[in-house]
Amino acid sequence: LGEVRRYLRDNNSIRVSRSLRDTAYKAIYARENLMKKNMKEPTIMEIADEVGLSKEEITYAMDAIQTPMSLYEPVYT
Amino acid sequence: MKKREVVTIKMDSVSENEEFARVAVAVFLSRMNPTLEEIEDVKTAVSEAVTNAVIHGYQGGEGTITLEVSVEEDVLTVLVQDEGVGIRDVAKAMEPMYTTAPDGERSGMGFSFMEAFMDQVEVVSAPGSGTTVTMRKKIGR
Amino acid sequence: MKKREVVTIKMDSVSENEEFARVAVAVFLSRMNPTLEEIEDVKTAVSEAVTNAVIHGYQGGEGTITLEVSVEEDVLTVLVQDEGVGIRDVAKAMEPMYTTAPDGERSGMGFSFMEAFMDQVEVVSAPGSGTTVTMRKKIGR
Ligand SMILES: Nc1ncnc2c1ncn2[C@@H]1O[C@H](COP(=O)(O)OP(=O)(O)O)[C@@H](O)[C@H]1O
Ligand SMILES: Nc1ncnc2c1ncn2[C@@H]1O[C@H](COP(=O)(O)OP(=O)(O)O)[C@@H](O)[C@H]1O
Ligand SMILES: [Mg+2]
Ligand SMILES: [Mg+2]
Repeated sequence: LGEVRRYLRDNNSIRVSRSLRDTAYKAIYARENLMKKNMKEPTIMEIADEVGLSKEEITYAMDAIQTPMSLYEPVYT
Repeated sequence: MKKREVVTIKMDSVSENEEFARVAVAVFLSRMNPTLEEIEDVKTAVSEAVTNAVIHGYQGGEGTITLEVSVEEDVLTVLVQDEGVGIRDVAKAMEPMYTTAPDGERSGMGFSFMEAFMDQVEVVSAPGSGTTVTMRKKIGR
Repeated sequence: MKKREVVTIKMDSVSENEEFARVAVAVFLSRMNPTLEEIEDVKTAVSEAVTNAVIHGYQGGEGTITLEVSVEEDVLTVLVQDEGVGIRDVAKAMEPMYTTAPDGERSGMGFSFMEAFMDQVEVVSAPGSGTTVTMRKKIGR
Protein backbone atom coordinates (compact mmCIF):
# COMPACT_ATOMS: atom_id res chain seq x y z
CA LEU A 1 0.00 0.00 0.00
CA GLY A 2 2.88 2.29 0.83
CA GLU A 3 4.24 1.53 -2.63
CA VAL A 4 0.98 2.50 -4.30
CA ARG A 5 0.75 5.69 -2.33
CA ARG A 6 4.28 6.64 -3.21
CA TYR A 7 3.59 5.87 -6.87
CA LEU A 8 0.51 8.07 -6.90
CA ARG A 9 2.27 10.87 -5.13
CA ASP A 10 5.26 10.73 -7.45
CA ASN A 11 3.02 10.77 -10.48
CA ASN A 12 1.00 13.67 -9.27
CA SER A 13 4.09 15.67 -8.67
CA ILE A 14 5.94 15.01 -11.89
CA ARG A 15 7.84 18.20 -12.45
CA VAL A 16 7.16 19.86 -15.69
CA SER A 17 10.83 19.73 -16.59
CA ARG A 18 10.67 15.94 -16.83
CA SER A 19 7.62 15.93 -19.03
CA LEU A 20 9.23 18.51 -21.31
CA ARG A 21 12.30 16.34 -21.64
CA ASP A 22 10.16 13.36 -22.59
CA THR A 23 8.44 15.44 -25.26
CA ALA A 24 11.74 16.72 -26.59
CA TYR A 25 13.17 13.21 -26.93
CA LYS A 26 10.04 12.12 -28.78
CA ALA A 27 10.50 15.08 -31.12
CA ILE A 28 14.13 14.22 -31.79
CA TYR A 29 13.16 10.63 -32.50
CA ALA A 30 10.38 11.80 -34.84
CA ARG A 31 12.80 14.07 -36.65
CA GLU A 32 15.21 11.19 -37.23
CA ASN A 33 12.41 9.03 -38.63
CA LEU A 34 11.15 11.77 -40.92
CA MET A 35 14.69 12.44 -42.13
CA LYS A 36 15.11 8.78 -43.04
CA LYS A 37 11.72 8.60 -44.72
CA ASN A 38 11.78 11.85 -46.70
CA MET A 39 15.51 12.45 -47.03
CA LYS A 40 15.09 16.03 -46.02
CA GLU A 41 14.90 18.17 -42.91
CA PRO A 42 11.35 18.02 -41.50
CA THR A 43 9.46 21.13 -40.44
CA ILE A 44 8.05 21.70 -36.97
CA MET A 45 4.53 20.85 -38.18
CA GLU A 46 5.63 17.51 -39.57
CA ILE A 47 7.34 16.72 -36.26
CA ALA A 48 4.32 17.88 -34.27
CA ASP A 49 1.99 15.68 -36.35
CA GLU A 50 4.27 12.69 -35.80
CA VAL A 51 4.43 13.23 -32.02
CA GLY A 52 0.77 14.21 -31.66
CA LEU A 53 1.31 17.52 -29.88
CA SER A 54 1.06 21.12 -31.04
CA LYS A 55 4.01 22.76 -32.80
CA GLU A 56 4.08 25.30 -29.96
CA GLU A 57 4.42 22.56 -27.33
CA ILE A 58 7.18 20.85 -29.28
CA THR A 59 9.04 24.13 -29.73
CA TYR A 60 8.86 24.82 -26.01
CA ALA A 61 9.98 21.31 -25.12
CA MET A 62 12.96 21.49 -27.46
CA ASP A 63 14.27 24.37 -25.43
CA ALA A 64 14.11 22.37 -22.21
CA ILE A 65 16.91 20.08 -23.28
CA GLN A 66 19.92 22.17 -23.99
CA THR A 67 20.90 19.80 -26.75
CA PRO A 68 23.28 21.44 -29.12
CA MET A 69 22.23 20.88 -32.71
CA SER A 70 25.20 18.55 -33.19
CA LEU A 71 23.77 15.99 -30.77
CA TYR A 72 20.70 15.29 -32.83
CA GLU A 73 22.35 15.98 -36.15
CA PRO A 74 22.34 12.76 -38.09
CA VAL A 75 25.81 11.29 -38.43
CA TYR A 76 27.00 11.57 -42.02
CA THR A 77 29.70 9.04 -42.65
CA MET B 1 11.26 38.75 -0.03
CA LYS B 2 11.33 38.27 -3.78
CA LYS B 3 10.14 41.06 -6.02
CA ARG B 4 7.03 40.68 -8.14
CA GLU B 5 7.93 39.70 -11.70
CA VAL B 6 5.60 40.61 -14.52
CA VAL B 7 5.43 40.08 -18.27
CA THR B 8 2.88 41.79 -20.52
CA ILE B 9 1.95 40.37 -23.91
CA LYS B 10 -0.19 42.11 -26.51
CA MET B 11 -1.46 40.09 -29.40
CA ASP B 12 -4.04 40.06 -32.16
CA SER B 13 -7.37 38.38 -31.55
CA VAL B 14 -6.83 35.38 -33.82
CA SER B 15 -7.33 31.74 -32.96
CA GLU B 16 -3.67 30.94 -33.65
CA ASN B 17 -2.75 33.07 -30.65
CA GLU B 18 -4.75 30.84 -28.29
CA GLU B 19 -2.05 28.19 -28.41
CA PHE B 20 0.68 30.85 -28.32
CA ALA B 21 -0.85 32.35 -25.16
CA ARG B 22 -1.24 28.94 -23.50
CA VAL B 23 2.35 27.97 -24.09
CA ALA B 24 3.77 31.44 -23.32
CA VAL B 25 2.07 31.38 -19.90
CA ALA B 26 3.40 27.85 -19.35
CA VAL B 27 6.92 29.03 -20.18
CA PHE B 28 6.61 31.89 -17.70
CA LEU B 29 5.12 29.61 -15.03
CA SER B 30 7.99 27.15 -15.38
CA ARG B 31 10.20 29.47 -13.29
CA MET B 32 7.97 28.55 -10.31
CA ASN B 33 8.90 24.86 -10.72
CA PRO B 34 5.30 23.65 -11.03
CA THR B 35 4.11 20.08 -11.34
CA LEU B 36 2.72 18.82 -14.60
CA GLU B 37 -0.75 18.98 -13.11
CA GLU B 38 -0.37 22.61 -12.09
CA ILE B 39 0.87 23.61 -15.52
CA GLU B 40 -1.99 21.76 -17.23
CA ASP B 41 -4.51 23.49 -14.96
CA VAL B 42 -3.14 26.92 -15.77
CA LYS B 43 -2.98 26.19 -19.50
CA THR B 44 -6.61 25.09 -19.55
CA ALA B 45 -7.73 28.23 -17.72
CA VAL B 46 -5.73 30.50 -20.04
CA SER B 47 -7.14 28.74 -23.09
CA GLU B 48 -10.70 29.28 -21.95
CA ALA B 49 -10.14 32.95 -21.18
CA VAL B 50 -8.35 33.72 -24.45
CA THR B 51 -10.89 31.74 -26.48
CA ASN B 52 -13.65 33.78 -24.85
CA ALA B 53 -11.90 37.02 -25.80
CA VAL B 54 -11.55 35.88 -29.44
CA ILE B 55 -15.01 34.36 -29.85
CA HIS B 56 -17.25 36.39 -27.55
CA GLY B 57 -15.28 39.59 -26.89
CA TYR B 58 -14.32 40.37 -30.48
CA GLN B 59 -16.83 37.93 -32.04
CA GLY B 60 -14.20 36.69 -34.45
CA GLY B 61 -13.35 40.20 -35.64
CA GLU B 62 -10.20 42.25 -35.18
CA GLY B 63 -8.94 43.35 -31.79
CA THR B 64 -6.06 43.24 -29.34
CA ILE B 65 -5.83 40.87 -26.40
CA THR B 66 -3.60 41.78 -23.48
CA LEU B 67 -2.13 39.07 -21.31
CA GLU B 68 -0.39 40.01 -18.09
CA VAL B 69 1.37 37.22 -16.26
CA SER B 70 3.01 37.79 -12.91
CA VAL B 71 4.46 35.93 -9.99
CA GLU B 72 4.68 37.17 -6.43
CA GLU B 73 5.97 34.78 -3.81
CA ASP B 74 4.26 31.49 -4.72
CA VAL B 75 1.20 32.97 -6.42
CA LEU B 76 0.75 33.16 -10.18
CA THR B 77 -1.60 35.83 -11.50
CA VAL B 78 -2.85 35.81 -15.10
CA LEU B 79 -4.88 38.68 -16.47
CA VAL B 80 -6.63 38.33 -19.83
CA GLN B 81 -8.10 41.52 -21.19
CA ASP B 82 -10.10 42.42 -24.28
CA GLU B 83 -11.72 45.63 -25.43
CA GLY B 84 -14.61 43.83 -27.02
CA VAL B 85 -18.36 43.85 -26.54
CA GLY B 86 -18.29 43.20 -22.78
CA ILE B 87 -20.76 41.29 -20.61
CA ARG B 88 -24.03 42.74 -19.31
CA ASP B 89 -24.62 40.25 -16.47
CA VAL B 90 -21.32 38.78 -15.26
CA ALA B 91 -22.87 36.61 -12.54
CA LYS B 92 -25.17 34.97 -15.07
CA ALA B 93 -22.35 34.52 -17.62
CA MET B 94 -20.33 32.66 -14.99
CA GLU B 95 -23.08 30.15 -14.23
CA PRO B 96 -22.20 26.61 -15.35
CA MET B 97 -23.66 25.74 -18.78
CA TYR B 98 -24.66 29.33 -19.50
CA THR B 99 -23.70 30.31 -23.03
CA THR B 100 -24.84 32.89 -25.55
CA ALA B 101 -23.39 30.92 -28.44
CA PRO B 102 -26.02 29.45 -30.73
CA ASP B 103 -27.25 25.86 -30.52
CA GLY B 104 -24.76 23.66 -28.75
CA GLU B 105 -21.68 25.18 -30.35
CA ARG B 106 -20.07 25.97 -26.98
CA SER B 107 -20.47 24.16 -23.69
CA GLY B 108 -20.94 27.17 -21.44
CA MET B 109 -18.33 25.65 -19.12
CA GLY B 110 -15.45 28.07 -19.77
CA PHE B 111 -15.77 30.10 -16.58
CA SER B 112 -16.48 26.92 -14.59
CA PHE B 113 -13.20 25.44 -15.81
CA MET B 114 -11.32 28.62 -14.92
CA GLU B 115 -12.81 28.46 -11.43
CA ALA B 116 -12.07 24.77 -11.08
CA PHE B 117 -8.45 24.99 -12.15
CA MET B 118 -7.44 28.28 -10.56
CA ASP B 119 -7.84 29.38 -6.91
CA GLN B 120 -9.55 32.63 -7.73
CA VAL B 121 -11.26 34.13 -10.79
CA GLU B 122 -12.38 37.73 -10.98
CA VAL B 123 -14.28 39.15 -13.96
CA VAL B 124 -14.69 42.86 -14.57
CA SER B 125 -16.81 43.70 -17.58
CA ALA B 126 -19.43 46.05 -18.93
CA PRO B 127 -21.16 46.32 -22.31
CA GLY B 128 -19.01 48.37 -24.66
CA SER B 129 -15.97 48.53 -22.42
CA GLY B 130 -14.51 45.07 -22.73
CA THR B 131 -13.72 42.29 -20.30
CA THR B 132 -10.87 41.67 -17.87
CA VAL B 133 -10.47 38.22 -16.33
CA THR B 134 -7.96 37.96 -13.48
CA MET B 135 -7.02 34.51 -12.27
CA ARG B 136 -4.79 33.51 -9.39
CA LYS B 137 -3.23 30.23 -8.37
CA LYS B 138 -0.86 29.27 -5.60
CA ILE B 139 1.84 27.01 -6.99
CA GLY B 140 3.47 24.20 -4.99
CA ARG B 141 1.32 23.30 -1.99
CA MET C 1 -1.93 38.05 -49.17
CA LYS C 2 -1.78 37.21 -45.48
CA LYS C 3 -1.98 39.99 -42.93
CA ARG C 4 1.01 40.91 -40.80
CA GLU C 5 0.76 39.28 -37.37
CA VAL C 6 2.50 40.91 -34.44
CA VAL C 7 2.99 40.17 -30.76
CA THR C 8 4.50 42.67 -28.33
CA ILE C 9 6.07 41.56 -25.06
CA LYS C 10 7.20 43.83 -22.24
CA MET C 11 9.31 42.38 -19.49
CA ASP C 12 11.69 43.29 -16.70
CA SER C 13 15.38 43.34 -17.39
CA VAL C 14 16.32 40.25 -15.39
CA SER C 15 18.36 37.32 -16.60
CA GLU C 16 15.44 34.97 -15.92
CA ASN C 17 13.59 36.65 -18.78
CA GLU C 18 16.30 35.80 -21.30
CA GLU C 19 14.94 32.29 -21.39
CA PHE C 20 11.35 33.49 -21.51
CA ALA C 21 12.09 35.80 -24.44
CA ARG C 22 13.98 33.15 -26.36
CA VAL C 23 11.23 30.55 -25.96
CA ALA C 24 8.35 32.99 -26.52
CA VAL C 25 9.86 34.08 -29.84
CA ALA C 26 10.45 30.46 -30.83
CA VAL C 27 6.87 29.51 -29.97
CA PHE C 28 5.58 32.46 -32.03
CA LEU C 29 7.89 31.48 -34.90
CA SER C 30 6.49 27.95 -34.94
CA ARG C 31 3.43 29.23 -36.87
CA MET C 32 5.73 29.82 -39.85
CA ASN C 33 6.48 26.10 -39.95
CA PRO C 34 10.27 26.37 -39.57
CA THR C 35 12.78 23.57 -39.23
CA LEU C 36 14.41 22.92 -35.85
CA GLU C 37 17.56 24.50 -37.19
CA GLU C 38 15.79 27.73 -38.10
CA ILE C 39 14.29 27.80 -34.61
CA GLU C 40 17.74 27.36 -33.06
CA ASP C 41 19.16 30.18 -35.19
CA VAL C 42 16.45 32.61 -34.13
CA LYS C 43 16.72 31.59 -30.48
CA THR C 44 20.45 32.21 -30.48
CA ALA C 45 20.03 35.67 -32.01
CA VAL C 46 17.26 36.63 -29.57
CA SER C 47 19.33 35.41 -26.62
CA GLU C 48 22.25 37.57 -27.64
CA ALA C 49 20.13 40.68 -28.12
CA VAL C 50 18.25 40.28 -24.84
CA THR C 51 21.43 39.47 -22.92
CA ASN C 52 22.95 42.67 -24.31
CA ALA C 53 19.95 44.69 -23.13
CA VAL C 54 20.22 43.20 -19.62
CA ILE C 55 24.00 43.36 -19.24
CA HIS C 56 25.05 46.37 -21.31
CA GLY C 57 21.83 48.37 -21.73
CA TYR C 58 20.71 48.33 -18.12
CA GLN C 59 24.07 47.15 -16.73
CA GLY C 60 22.31 44.64 -14.49
CA GLY C 61 20.01 47.28 -13.03
CA GLU C 62 16.26 47.72 -13.38
CA GLY C 63 14.57 48.46 -16.69
CA THR C 64 12.01 47.27 -19.20
CA ILE C 65 12.80 45.33 -22.34
CA THR C 66 10.33 45.42 -25.22
CA LEU C 67 10.21 42.59 -27.68
CA GLU C 68 8.18 42.88 -30.87
CA VAL C 69 7.84 39.77 -32.96
CA SER C 70 6.05 39.81 -36.26
CA VAL C 71 5.52 37.74 -39.34
CA GLU C 72 4.72 39.06 -42.78
CA GLU C 73 4.61 36.55 -45.62
CA ASP C 74 7.65 34.34 -44.98
CA VAL C 75 9.75 36.89 -43.10
CA LEU C 76 10.12 36.93 -39.31
CA THR C 77 11.04 40.26 -37.72
CA VAL C 78 12.22 40.49 -34.12
CA LEU C 79 12.77 43.84 -32.47
CA VAL C 80 14.56 44.01 -29.10
CA GLN C 81 14.46 47.39 -27.44
CA ASP C 82 15.89 48.79 -24.23
CA GLU C 83 15.92 52.28 -22.78
CA GLY C 84 19.34 51.83 -21.27
CA VAL C 85 22.68 53.58 -21.68
CA GLY C 86 22.84 53.27 -25.47
CA ILE C 87 25.87 52.87 -27.72
CA ARG C 88 28.12 55.72 -28.85
CA ASP C 89 29.70 54.02 -31.86
CA VAL C 90 27.39 51.35 -33.27
CA ALA C 91 29.71 50.34 -36.13
CA LYS C 92 32.55 49.70 -33.69
CA ALA C 93 30.27 47.82 -31.25
CA MET C 94 29.24 45.49 -34.06
CA GLU C 95 32.82 44.54 -34.96
CA PRO C 96 33.62 40.91 -34.16
CA MET C 97 35.39 40.52 -30.79
CA TYR C 98 34.70 44.09 -29.75
CA THR C 99 33.48 44.22 -26.17
CA THR C 100 33.39 46.83 -23.43
CA ALA C 101 33.00 44.18 -20.73
CA PRO C 102 36.05 43.88 -18.48
CA ASP C 103 38.75 41.26 -18.97
CA GLY C 104 37.45 38.35 -21.00
CA GLU C 105 34.07 38.15 -19.33
CA ARG C 106 32.23 38.40 -22.66
CA SER C 107 33.33 37.27 -26.08
CA GLY C 108 32.37 40.33 -28.07
CA MET C 109 30.67 38.01 -30.56
CA GLY C 110 27.03 38.80 -29.79
CA PHE C 111 26.36 41.02 -32.80
CA SER C 112 28.35 38.66 -35.01
CA PHE C 113 26.11 35.77 -33.99
CA MET C 114 23.00 37.84 -34.66
CA GLU C 115 24.32 38.66 -38.12
CA ALA C 116 25.32 35.06 -38.79
CA PHE C 117 21.99 33.55 -37.78
CA MET C 118 19.60 36.18 -39.13
CA ASP C 119 19.44 37.64 -42.65
CA GLN C 120 19.53 41.24 -41.56
CA VAL C 121 20.44 43.09 -38.34
CA GLU C 122 19.82 46.80 -37.83
CA VAL C 123 20.93 48.64 -34.70
CA VAL C 124 19.65 52.08 -33.77
CA SER C 125 21.22 53.51 -30.64
CA ALA C 126 22.51 56.67 -29.03
CA PRO C 127 24.00 57.39 -25.60
CA GLY C 128 21.19 58.04 -23.14
CA SER C 129 18.38 57.01 -25.43
CA GLY C 130 18.63 53.25 -25.44
CA THR C 131 19.13 50.65 -28.13
CA THR C 132 16.82 49.02 -30.66
CA VAL C 133 17.96 45.93 -32.49
CA THR C 134 15.81 44.81 -35.43
CA MET C 135 16.49 41.41 -36.94
CA ARG C 136 14.90 39.76 -39.95
CA LYS C 137 14.97 36.24 -41.26
CA LYS C 138 13.24 34.56 -44.17
CA ILE C 139 11.84 31.21 -43.05
CA GLY C 140 11.59 28.15 -45.29
CA ARG C 141 13.87 28.49 -48.28
N1 LIG D 1 -14.49 38.03 -23.12
C1 LIG D 1 -15.85 37.98 -23.23
N2 LIG D 1 -16.52 38.99 -23.85
C2 LIG D 1 -17.87 38.96 -23.97
N3 LIG D 1 -18.64 37.97 -23.48
C3 LIG D 1 -18.04 36.94 -22.84
C4 LIG D 1 -16.61 36.90 -22.68
N4 LIG D 1 -16.31 35.77 -22.01
C5 LIG D 1 -17.46 35.15 -21.77
N5 LIG D 1 -18.51 35.83 -22.25
C6 LIG D 1 -19.95 35.46 -22.15
O1 LIG D 1 -20.09 34.51 -21.11
C7 LIG D 1 -20.68 33.31 -21.62
C8 LIG D 1 -20.16 32.11 -20.87
O2 LIG D 1 -18.77 31.91 -21.14
P1 LIG D 1 -18.14 30.46 -20.97
O3 LIG D 1 -18.44 29.98 -19.59
O4 LIG D 1 -16.73 30.51 -21.36
O5 LIG D 1 -18.98 29.56 -21.98
P2 LIG D 1 -18.92 29.50 -23.58
O6 LIG D 1 -17.69 30.19 -24.05
O7 LIG D 1 -18.89 28.03 -23.87
O8 LIG D 1 -20.17 30.18 -24.07
C9 LIG D 1 -20.41 33.33 -23.10
O9 LIG D 1 -21.34 32.56 -23.84
C10 LIG D 1 -20.49 34.82 -23.41
O10 LIG D 1 -21.83 35.24 -23.55
N1 LIG E 1 21.79 46.96 -25.66
C1 LIG E 1 22.99 47.52 -25.53
N2 LIG E 1 23.15 48.65 -24.81
C2 LIG E 1 24.35 49.21 -24.67
N3 LIG E 1 25.49 48.71 -25.22
C3 LIG E 1 25.41 47.60 -25.95
C4 LIG E 1 24.17 46.94 -26.14
N4 LIG E 1 24.39 45.86 -26.92
C5 LIG E 1 25.68 45.84 -27.18
N5 LIG E 1 26.33 46.89 -26.61
C6 LIG E 1 27.77 47.20 -26.74
O1 LIG E 1 28.31 46.49 -27.84
C7 LIG E 1 29.39 45.66 -27.42
C8 LIG E 1 29.44 44.42 -28.27
O2 LIG E 1 28.29 43.61 -28.05
P1 LIG E 1 28.39 42.05 -28.35
O3 LIG E 1 28.84 41.88 -29.77
O4 LIG E 1 27.11 41.41 -27.98
O5 LIG E 1 29.56 41.54 -27.41
P2 LIG E 1 29.57 41.33 -25.82
O6 LIG E 1 28.15 41.35 -25.32
O7 LIG E 1 30.21 39.99 -25.64
O8 LIG E 1 30.37 42.45 -25.24
C9 LIG E 1 29.14 45.43 -25.95
O9 LIG E 1 30.33 45.10 -25.26
C10 LIG E 1 28.57 46.77 -25.51
O10 LIG E 1 29.57 47.71 -25.33
MG1 LIG F 1 -15.82 29.95 -23.25
MG1 LIG G 1 26.59 40.35 -26.17
